[in-house]
Amino acid sequence: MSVKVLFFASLREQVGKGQAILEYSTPITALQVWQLTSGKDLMPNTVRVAINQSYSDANTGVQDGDEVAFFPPVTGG
Amino acid sequence: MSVKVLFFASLREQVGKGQAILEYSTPITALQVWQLTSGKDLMPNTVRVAINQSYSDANTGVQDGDEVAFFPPVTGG
Amino acid sequence: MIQIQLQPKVLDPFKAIQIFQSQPEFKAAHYGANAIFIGTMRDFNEGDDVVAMHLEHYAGMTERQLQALTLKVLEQYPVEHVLIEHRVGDIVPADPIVVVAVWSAHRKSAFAACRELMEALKREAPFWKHEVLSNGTKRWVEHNTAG
Amino acid sequence: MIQIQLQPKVLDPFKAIQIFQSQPEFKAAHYGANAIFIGTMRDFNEGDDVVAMHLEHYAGMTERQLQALTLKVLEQYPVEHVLIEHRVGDIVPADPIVVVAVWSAHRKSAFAACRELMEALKREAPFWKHEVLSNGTKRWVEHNTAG
Repeated sequence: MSVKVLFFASLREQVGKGQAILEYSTPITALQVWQLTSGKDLMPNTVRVAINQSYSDANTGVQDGDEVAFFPPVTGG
Repeated sequence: MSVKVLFFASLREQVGKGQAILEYSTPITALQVWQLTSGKDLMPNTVRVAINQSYSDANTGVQDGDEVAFFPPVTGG
Repeated sequence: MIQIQLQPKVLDPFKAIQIFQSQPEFKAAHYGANAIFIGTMRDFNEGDDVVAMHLEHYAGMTERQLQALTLKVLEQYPVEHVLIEHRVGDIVPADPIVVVAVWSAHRKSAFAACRELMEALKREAPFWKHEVLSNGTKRWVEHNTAG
Repeated sequence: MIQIQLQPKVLDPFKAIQIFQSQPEFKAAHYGANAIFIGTMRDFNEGDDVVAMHLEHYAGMTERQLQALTLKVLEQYPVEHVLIEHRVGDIVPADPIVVVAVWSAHRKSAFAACRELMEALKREAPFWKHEVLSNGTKRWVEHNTAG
């Protein structure tokens, strides 16, 4: 199984990449996706999580083929 | 002494004139100006009074040379 | 700047705003937030078809009153510029009646001041609407609703 | 109608609104009230001079999120049409960043929906501002203020 992982804005710079593919074999949560791809154990509580382009949270389990995104507070408008 | 009297919108139609000059010799209030120029004793409580183009009320005394206006609720915008 | 204008001909809100913004005192990079309200004549009112309207006003007092109510709103909100244009005379459905535009550093003030200006204008500015219905009847609009 | 658009080139709010209004579904004599908010890039932020900005966004999610938050606001207010355009890419001070325009039969709904759309957009739409200061430094804007 695999998910596509995206990082945006200042998080992309901190993590050092904008996207990654994560392959995994047992069910995992968004937090575990973060830990396995960002190189950081802790997820700052300002980080927002989106799964398949909808807001979600770190404890939600991901499914094969999902798009999982991590980004800082939004600043549009 | 005299004041210039103005009626607007539906009040102008009810009173039958848009303006009048009122000459008077002892101090009077806006209500008396209304009574002496509109031909009506009672002033409906929806009527708004302006003296010299500022909102006022029926009990305010008028001065020689004032512009005294009577009009219905405003409906602009 | 405060600019208040009664417009006896067709009112083009966006053109009015663009002309306002082209003045040297207008510093486009300073404000951030611009709230605009445009009121337009509808072709119906209280269940009847309306085909035309005459906008009467009290010349002199209208301008004074708009100026006064604007100054009062500016005391309450940090706002940089206000533009108010209001039609007078004969109009038809879809014609703009009024535009109120407010520029501020912050959207909260821009929204609040724009809204409060419209409420004050509706409550205090001496304009009166005289409608022509589709059957030829004319009638005065009796009062504005609170916003 | 709901129309949501990301604009990679210069955003002209009034032209965008006029194009929107030129569609056959737009019945100008039906609405009466049009509330508009335009957000513009300022040349200063947190005490520093800002000379340029990059607007990053999450392509796909941004459009979905704007659509979703608009539908949510439309559940709360009787509104006829909503137009939202937002810049993406590189901008300079005085450039429009966003326009939100709402048409309703009543000014209360138009104002309230326009304001709530802006708040929801600021809170939920995945855009990020990357500022270039006058000394060449670049920095991410860290958070939006509540309106």
